[in-house]
Amino acid sequence: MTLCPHCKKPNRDEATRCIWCGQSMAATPAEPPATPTNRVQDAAGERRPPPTDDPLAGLEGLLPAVPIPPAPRPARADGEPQPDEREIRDAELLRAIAIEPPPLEPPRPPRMVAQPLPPLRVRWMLYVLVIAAVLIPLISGGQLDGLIRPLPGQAALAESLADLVPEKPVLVAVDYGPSAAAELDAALNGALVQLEGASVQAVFLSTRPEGVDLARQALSRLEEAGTPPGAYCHLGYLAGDAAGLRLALTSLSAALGRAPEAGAAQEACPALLHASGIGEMGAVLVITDDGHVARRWVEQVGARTDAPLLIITTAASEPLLAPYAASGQVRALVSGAYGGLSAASQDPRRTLYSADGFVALWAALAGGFAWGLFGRRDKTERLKR
Amino acid sequence: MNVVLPEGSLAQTLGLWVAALLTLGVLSYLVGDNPVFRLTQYLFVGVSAGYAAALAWTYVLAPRLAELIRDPGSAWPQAIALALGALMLTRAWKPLSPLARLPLALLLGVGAAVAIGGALRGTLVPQVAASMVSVAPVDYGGGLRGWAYALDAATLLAATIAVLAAYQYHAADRTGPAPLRRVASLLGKGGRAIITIVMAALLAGAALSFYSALRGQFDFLLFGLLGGRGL
Amino acid sequence: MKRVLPVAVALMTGWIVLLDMLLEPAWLGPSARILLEIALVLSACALLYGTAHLGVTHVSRLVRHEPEGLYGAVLVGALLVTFISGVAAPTSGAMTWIFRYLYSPLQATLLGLMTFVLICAVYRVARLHQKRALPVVGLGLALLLIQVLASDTISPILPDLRDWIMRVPVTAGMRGILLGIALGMMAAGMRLLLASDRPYTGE
Amino acid sequence: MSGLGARLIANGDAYAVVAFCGLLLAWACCSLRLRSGIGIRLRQIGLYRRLPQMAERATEAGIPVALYLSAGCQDLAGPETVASLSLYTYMSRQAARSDLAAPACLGNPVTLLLSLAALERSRQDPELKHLSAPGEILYWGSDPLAYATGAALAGRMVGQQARLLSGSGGPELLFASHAALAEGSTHPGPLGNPSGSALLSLTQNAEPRHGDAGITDVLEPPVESLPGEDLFAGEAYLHRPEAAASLLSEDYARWALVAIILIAVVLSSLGYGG
Repeated sequence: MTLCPHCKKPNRDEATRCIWCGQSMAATPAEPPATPTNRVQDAAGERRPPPTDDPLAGLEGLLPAVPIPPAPRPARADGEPQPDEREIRDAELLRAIAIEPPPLEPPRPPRMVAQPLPPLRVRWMLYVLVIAAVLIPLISGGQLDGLIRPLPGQAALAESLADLVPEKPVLVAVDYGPSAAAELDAALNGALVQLEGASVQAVFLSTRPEGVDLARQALSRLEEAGTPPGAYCHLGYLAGDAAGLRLALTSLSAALGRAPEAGAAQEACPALLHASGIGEMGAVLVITDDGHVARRWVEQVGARTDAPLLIITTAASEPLLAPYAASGQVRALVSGAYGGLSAASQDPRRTLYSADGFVALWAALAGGFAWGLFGRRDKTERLKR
Repeated sequence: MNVVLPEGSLAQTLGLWVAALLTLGVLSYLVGDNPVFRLTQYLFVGVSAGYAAALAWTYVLAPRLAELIRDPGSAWPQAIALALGALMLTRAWKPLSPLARLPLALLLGVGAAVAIGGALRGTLVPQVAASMVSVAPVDYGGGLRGWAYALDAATLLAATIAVLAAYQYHAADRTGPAPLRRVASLLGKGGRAIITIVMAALLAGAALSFYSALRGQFDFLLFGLLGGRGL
Repeated sequence: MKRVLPVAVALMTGWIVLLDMLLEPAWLGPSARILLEIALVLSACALLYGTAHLGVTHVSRLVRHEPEGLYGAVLVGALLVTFISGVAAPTSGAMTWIFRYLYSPLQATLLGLMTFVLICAVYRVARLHQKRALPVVGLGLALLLIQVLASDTISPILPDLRDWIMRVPVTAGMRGILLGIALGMMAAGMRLLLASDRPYTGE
Repeated sequence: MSGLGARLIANGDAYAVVAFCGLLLAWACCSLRLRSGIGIRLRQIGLYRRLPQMAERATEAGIPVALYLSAGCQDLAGPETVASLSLYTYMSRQAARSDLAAPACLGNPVTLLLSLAALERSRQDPELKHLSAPGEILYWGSDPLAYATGAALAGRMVGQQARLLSGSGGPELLFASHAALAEGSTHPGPLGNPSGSALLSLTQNAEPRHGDAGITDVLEPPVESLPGEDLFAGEAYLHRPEAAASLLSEDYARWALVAIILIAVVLSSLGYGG
């Protein structure tokens, strides 16, 4: 194993040129940069004008400004590899189904990548805008919080939770990572408070590894709030993605095996003994920051059970799930950013979570946009344009 | 970040300060790429991979292994599963690597089946059913309100079909009679415009989510740490 | 045999599970459940394999004195410590500590960082007049404005508009995309279940 | 939802079976049609048109193409995983033909196992054994943000000029991963979209400085992006044209769905079906 003198990547000892950067493995001082066409000429061995319909035509200039020596191929006993029968057949078929190229859009204009990033001065101004947007609630004190109209999903969520019967436990799927905790914790807490009001047992489960500890944190918050231990239990981590969900739908015990928390859960939640699978839960409440995970719950669980499927997700994933909410497959869809406001306002801990901050965020983004659009351009920029 | 370890314990205090330093380490990216930021990147990848692997072992493999040892007779499915899992690991050793094809084949076979079943029963049928709306104002109570709802329904329908049309694989300029081709390409254009609206909505949502994550870390620095909980 | 057996396994398992999902015959249920459990275990094994691969890659980088090899040592160290403490004492304080004070702040701040990245990007899009991006950003900002001002005290139209946008254009667009994805998934899945596609053999 | 829609839902299982059989039938017909050589032409998809050209350029310059595949972070063994793998299978074969490495950066362990197999197969020729180098395929963990971070680091570690990014997941994943990539790579970033997307680019090796280049491209909807179902079409367009039969059958299914919806809408608007 030898390292390429140019890119420091590993190559086999017998390699004559680096398979990573294409340069010779012999440590030679870098030659002066060749012009793109020369480079293409060198590499290809002959000068070939780029075909006119080639969308990458004219992009040679964007190829690395390093000299690429003629690529010496390792000598093959049988010369160049001959295409086998199947390859030939495939090639013919490919030709047959490919239509003549329509006039393609011009290649990505070089200026897009050649354009320098915003100067440091500008970047820092933009950063200050963002930081100001985060800190603004310290001053404004959440003026807007009470004024924003709740999302339609919030009422639906409250109704669904109110309709629950104490006999059947509710499955709470904590499927988000710490990166979404700031957005989703408040909404989850709000839902848990409503669950407690309905005196329904909550069974926690995570199909994402990060969710397990977040579920534990939610449980400890319940403990702090004085919820009796019998009111909730934790099943731990359910692996297998869609297959795991499909299995857990009919048999939780098969899906979870004898996971550390599953045994204890059986004792903590007598109701679990009646529910052999997720399908027999009173309702399924999924809290996730990932539209795909939510879609998996809808497709694998929601479609197979009469239990209402309630989803709390991030603002970023909400649009992905809108059709499922519209079709009624998801009884209630709440996005965390605004959905958690009311719950957060009841949390005694101080926080910057406020609708004011969202307005400030918009102002910051709009400011950046307007500045970019109308800001004075220096001479070099004007020349580029 | 929610902190609920024993209040005031040394572990918690230490942890809070480590967390704060890591937070600042990642934010140091704002002054440009630097070794501290790079360190946090590698640390994060290592911790997250280790965490997921540990959970996979603790919650999936260890319990089944224990079950197998406890009662080999009745735990034969677990035995097969673990044996196949072992075969999967042979991928690492070239001479045996073909053996890894068996578990992969099973995994992909089951994965495909579950995906097809889910897509059919969970998306295709319900979403098609949801698109079967009436566009008659009278069905929405008539009057201006009825007309408004009917218009909504019609818009929803047209937009859905337009987006569907945008994905046609038959080359629109080759197949079918001319008027049909024109309709198809027109629908396709409309569909792409609507996809732009969806992207814009996703962008707005993403902005809120990014902001919330940042706000959470500032909460932690301002109130979780300096608020006295860590001191 | 090297080819035939995997193909046979993929077909058999796939069709058993699919038939169980679509027709749900009682006699097929148990075998389908067993296959699902095996798949579940296998996905966990794959995760372990991947983690081992990650570790080995970075150890070899360290051994070869590649640039940034030392950072790789940090990665491997963190990986080992987390994995061992997780395996030795899954519900212990150590694992909780690692998750809450290492994993959480890192993941959350990395995503939070995107806010800064996003505003710079918005600036650049406007600055460079990127034709295809301007409508997306402009529209995105407009939608965001409607969301942040959706208050009846300002104007009852704004909240209604916010809900309408989510209920009609976004739902319609997303529904079209989802239907397409469902079709695509079925086609791709069927290629596997008809063995026209055999990625497990490397083809 | 109209009465007809409600009925459809009520007998969902039956209709699902019908739909599945219909698609199978359509596929059978399309395969026959494809074999019989009746002229079928496919819509151009920018990415799948440029990928071969990019492979050719990479060969000319002697610089490999690095793939970043985040597809399947959410679902280890779904069709999406296989779909994104087909891109790697194609590129690894092209790389093997021109004696180049086929580096990839993955966020899904199953893709890792499959791509190792694909790489091995594409280099069956003993002459190519010398290509296999450790660290060619990098797996960064299935946590989307870990993949994103790893991709950024890989961008720094591996100095290719040509890159193909294929992402799949929520917008955070795409925005985050490709913004992070920007910082390590020369020209990252596909259009963030919920179902899978890819950007093909061949760019100069600008000094990587900052993340915003990534988002800029994320916001710039590239011609080559693969929103929605196009992600599943790679095989047919790149190296297994017989798979085109399944795409054509998708089209028939698509128009059948549209027809059914329209008929149902007309009927329910006229008051039929309750």
